[in-house]
Amino acid sequence: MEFIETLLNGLSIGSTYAVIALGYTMVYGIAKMLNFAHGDVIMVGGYMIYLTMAGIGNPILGLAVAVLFCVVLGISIEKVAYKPLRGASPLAVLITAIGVSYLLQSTAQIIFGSAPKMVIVADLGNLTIGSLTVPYYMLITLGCSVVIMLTLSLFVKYTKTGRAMIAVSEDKGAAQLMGINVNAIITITFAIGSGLAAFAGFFMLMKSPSLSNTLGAMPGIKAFTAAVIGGIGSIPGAMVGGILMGIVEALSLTVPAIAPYTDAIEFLVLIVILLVRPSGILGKVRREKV
Amino acid sequence: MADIILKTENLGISFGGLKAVSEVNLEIKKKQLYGLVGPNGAGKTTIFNILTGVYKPTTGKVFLDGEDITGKTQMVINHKGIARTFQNIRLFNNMTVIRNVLVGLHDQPEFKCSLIDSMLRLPRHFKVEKAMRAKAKEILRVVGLEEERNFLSCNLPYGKQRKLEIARALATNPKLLLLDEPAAGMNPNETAELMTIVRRIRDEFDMTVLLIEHDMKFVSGLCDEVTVLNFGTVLAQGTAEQALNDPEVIRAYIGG
Amino acid sequence: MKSMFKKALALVLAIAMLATFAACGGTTSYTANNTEFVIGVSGPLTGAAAVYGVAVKNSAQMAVDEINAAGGLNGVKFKLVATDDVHDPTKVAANYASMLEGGMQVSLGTVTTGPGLEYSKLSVEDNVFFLTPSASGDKIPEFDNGYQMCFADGNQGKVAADYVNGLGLKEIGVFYKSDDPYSDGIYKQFKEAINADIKITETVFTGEASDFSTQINTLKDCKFIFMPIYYQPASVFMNQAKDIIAKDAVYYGCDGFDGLAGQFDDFSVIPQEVSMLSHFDSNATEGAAADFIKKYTEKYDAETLNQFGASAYDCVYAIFNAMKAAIDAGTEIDVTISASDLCDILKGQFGGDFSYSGVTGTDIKWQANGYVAKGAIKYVLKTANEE
Amino acid sequence: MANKLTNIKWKHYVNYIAVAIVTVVFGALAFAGALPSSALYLLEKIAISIILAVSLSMVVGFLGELSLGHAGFMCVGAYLGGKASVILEPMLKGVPAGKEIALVISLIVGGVVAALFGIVIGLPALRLKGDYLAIVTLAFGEIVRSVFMNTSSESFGGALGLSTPRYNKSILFIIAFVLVLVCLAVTQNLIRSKHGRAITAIRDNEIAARATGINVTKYKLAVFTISSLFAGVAGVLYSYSNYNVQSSKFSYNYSIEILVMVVLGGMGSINGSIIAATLITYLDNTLQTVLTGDLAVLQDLLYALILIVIVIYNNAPALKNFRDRFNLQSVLKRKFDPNHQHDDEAKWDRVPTKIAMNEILSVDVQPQMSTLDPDKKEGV
Repeated sequence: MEFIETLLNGLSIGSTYAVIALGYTMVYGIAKMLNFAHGDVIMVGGYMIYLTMAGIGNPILGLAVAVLFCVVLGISIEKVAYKPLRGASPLAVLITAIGVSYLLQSTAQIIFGSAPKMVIVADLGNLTIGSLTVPYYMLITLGCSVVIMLTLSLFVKYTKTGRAMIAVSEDKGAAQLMGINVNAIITITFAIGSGLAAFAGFFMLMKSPSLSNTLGAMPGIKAFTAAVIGGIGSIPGAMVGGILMGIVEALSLTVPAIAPYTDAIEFLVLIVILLVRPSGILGKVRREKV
Repeated sequence: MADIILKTENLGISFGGLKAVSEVNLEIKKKQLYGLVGPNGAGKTTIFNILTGVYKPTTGKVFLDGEDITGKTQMVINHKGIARTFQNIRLFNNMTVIRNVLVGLHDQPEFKCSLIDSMLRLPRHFKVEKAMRAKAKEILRVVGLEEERNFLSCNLPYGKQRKLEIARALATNPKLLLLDEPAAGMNPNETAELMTIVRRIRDEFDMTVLLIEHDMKFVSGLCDEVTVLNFGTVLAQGTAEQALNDPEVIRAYIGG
Repeated sequence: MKSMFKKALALVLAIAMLATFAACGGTTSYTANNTEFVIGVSGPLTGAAAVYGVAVKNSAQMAVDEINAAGGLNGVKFKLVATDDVHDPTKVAANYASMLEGGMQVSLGTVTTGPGLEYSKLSVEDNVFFLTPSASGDKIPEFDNGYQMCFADGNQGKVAADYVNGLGLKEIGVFYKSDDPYSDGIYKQFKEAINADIKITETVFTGEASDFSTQINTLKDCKFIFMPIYYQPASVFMNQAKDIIAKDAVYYGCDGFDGLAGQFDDFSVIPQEVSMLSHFDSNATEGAAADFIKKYTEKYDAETLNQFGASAYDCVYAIFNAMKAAIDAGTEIDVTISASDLCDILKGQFGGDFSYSGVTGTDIKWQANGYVAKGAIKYVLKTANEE
Repeated sequence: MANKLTNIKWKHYVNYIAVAIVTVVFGALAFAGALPSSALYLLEKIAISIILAVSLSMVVGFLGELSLGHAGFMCVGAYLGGKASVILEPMLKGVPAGKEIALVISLIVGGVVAALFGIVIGLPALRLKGDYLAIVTLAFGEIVRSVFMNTSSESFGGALGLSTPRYNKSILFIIAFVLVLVCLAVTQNLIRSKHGRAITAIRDNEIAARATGINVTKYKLAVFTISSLFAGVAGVLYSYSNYNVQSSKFSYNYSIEILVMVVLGGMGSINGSIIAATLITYLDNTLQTVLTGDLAVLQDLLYALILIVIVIYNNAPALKNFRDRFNLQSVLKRKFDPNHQHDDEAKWDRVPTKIAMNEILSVDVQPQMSTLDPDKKEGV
């Protein structure tokens, strides 16, 4: 029973990672950049939930406000910080993203102070089946993540915008020639990624009510790791990678001898997987033409 | 038949079940100018990639000067004596012209100079560097790029970039030079000049040249022997005149 | 960067650097131009641990303001300089040097232990006195210029173990942060002093982790959980564990627990008993602690109220009282006194029979090794909910 | 003879001379007691940053591989070198120049062990590229940090960190700057040799480099090894400039800070790395010591804004004309011909091709077979 509980816990941690990783993967696939500020958008989403909860007290409304705000934020970051650098060296964009990450963190501290906030989103209790105890938030996280992933997959596969996204990610120039508004597609991608980050913030606060300006930093890196494990640029890959990371994390935390090394183990998994499959589990290998 | 420099036996490769090349047998003699022709998708560049070690063949063997070099790495094959140019030009764009050639000279035994020699700036470093530059200029002279030696290679016009690729390949002192569409994108004047250069290379360096080309005038005017490929298999082999006039070949090209 | 742009920048930089260096000549007295007594402190004002640094900065400032409003020390006012070390030991040397060169005469050391280890060794070179409010590492007062206002970790671990030994339990759970010197330090001593026949279920976390479901699952059958950690992760743990861990279990922590109640709108959502061994309770309703809490919350954000601040408030007053006591005893303390001279005076006081009563205890004295000697009280923050 | 003198390319030695002058001037000031401790600490930090930035620029700027784990190598050097000094100093007590011997041995130990780790992490570099390699190096750094964090207090100090002896602060920075010179000498001699050409050839076009017979494996490993050797040396210096080595310092954030120095300095420009490292370290230090108390929260904000503005100003394609107009170089050299380069002045800074992997967004669960039709669409 304990093992199943751990596994479920891993699944719910993992699906949160997966939702964050989706943001990384989509932005990576389309804008070809590592958006290091993605984790901090989660944090901003968290603060929006906190503000709404403090004002109105409705978590669902909080989530809606957070999603809206993050979408606007994501679009603005893209327009102000990344768009001027389109066509410049990818490293320059990477450094700007890091700058944006610092900027968001310090702005949050200036506005909300240094003390971590306690945001109890909802007190849901546990589901007990026999000797199995599962907190409801885990089930909600899992359920929502599955719905998000399915919607996103369907969206990318079957809508016009989604197909345009794939086209842009394949070849920006050719897509432009085919009449696709590349700038608009990139903006939409950032909007979707940032909206997902707000969802991730919601899941994280449901699980653990502590909110500070570094909320998104480590989960951001881990989700990026998950995206790479799954094969960056691949939507199912982000899900597989995220869930794998979550389960590894939950399992290693239950063994006292290796628990302090949990982060190290997760990163080790990454290295091993990349050595076996250099472009991740579901990543496409693109051979350079000779 | 004693002077066969390159021989392939039953060469074949398949990608995920798709046979890209199969049962290709080539025999290239020393100092020969050998042409490889065929329509798009016939597997010519794939054969180059196999010969230079980019791909490992699924079947068959490659012999260079009697030595089996099948499945060796690109570096080893280059050291054994095969150098190539690329269809889509691959120069070191951020380097000057002469540097591109100097990179080609890098592994020549007479320019041996260890990491330690260089890091400690031992006399050997300076000696080797001087000798390499002299040699590089010499090679650039052969292809006619001496004047442009201090230009950034990405700023050269297209035709000259192709010549620079040849110069860089020559610098590795190969026994066999593979040229992948050397005349592509050149005007008739340049093509004619290129033909002279290729001949000069053969004569001055005692070189064997295997080239892929679509320009039939170029092929028939230059090559001693030609192999025509279609769908990865050999369609015809022989002198340029024989092979190119083969009815099968004409059908493959015109699509009859 | 364009190379000329770079060269121009480099030139500007070189001039700026030379100007910086020239501005403060080498061996001259840094305190010669002081018009106030300068107290320095280095703490995490930004970053993940910022809440502790901010509490110290605010409270010390409050004490300084009060002292100044009351006329200072024989008319001489005090000034507080708080530098930010982001809980990173590497930043301490620069902070320390810049404060010293800015005229610092006495200091509160650092807020946290990691940077404090650096600080104590730097300050002994120049003989600068420090009384740290909250750097609780056992090695912080290693040299004779350093004193603590908080309990040393090892001490806390030992006292906690003694308490647990007296309870007659057979099995306890432990939840600690293995990469935190505070938590690690307390737990190591605790483990050494605990009766060998008590079975310990150990769980750990590291870094900025904020999800403890796995650890909670491991601990769910424990009736007594020792948590030598800070209140922030503790509150997360308790909130997550409230329905999983038995309702009659007891959470027992050290002074890091202080501030827990403030994390919850309603502390009674946690059904279990929560108690701590500490020198300050930020929910105190009477005595000096209550006065301090009132003053603090009037002036600053109540979210940053915790024992770090209370301790810092006491530190400033303790230093002030000690200086005053020295003057009363006939020692002359000029406003331009050098840090080293003042250190010798204060060492005489704190190493002697000087005692202080304040927010975090009464009749506080210091041992020769710099550790504080004051009463630790078991505060029951919250009793178990009635079923 | 006169001819020989004019043959020396003074340009190549400018940075040695600059660093040497800085060392001598500040060294003299320090001996005269005219430098306050804050300046000494800052100089130590600057020297360490320069070594880190120059060594990282070998990997990022010249080999063209993105590494986010440089702090990991530094961590190895700091712990191993620090431990060596902890063990050696008591042993060498009473021996003449015992402290100096301990320092030299620690430097060697820290550097060599870090170099060994460099080889280990260089191996995946043979297989992985671009961002994949970046995340592997990041992972490596985090693993190293986590391992040292959880050591026992007897071995490497665990959470409390390793107590190390601090070296005399008025001398340490001179040693550090001498090591900067060594690092510069090794790096530049390597880069300005045939081996450096081979390394930049790998960066510019790896496939062509292989086909030209360059031993890509050897050079990648060599660059990673030398780069991590110097990161290790910087780590040992770090341990000597602090009383405590704590692994929390060596997180990926620190690796990124070093990367920022390299990128701002201009890819493949060693002088740029030196200047950017100095500038950023100075800026960091100034923000930290000037913005005290309530203003401390502005540090990161200012740093972030400065970073974003500089990067956008330097790199935005839209600002190119503006930049060119205000580029002093082009004003001074009116006859400047971008086509014609002197042999050793190739523009390193419009570089790399390898940093981005061209991944596409995919929704298919089935991965594409890696070997499928590399040849199909090709014009043969």
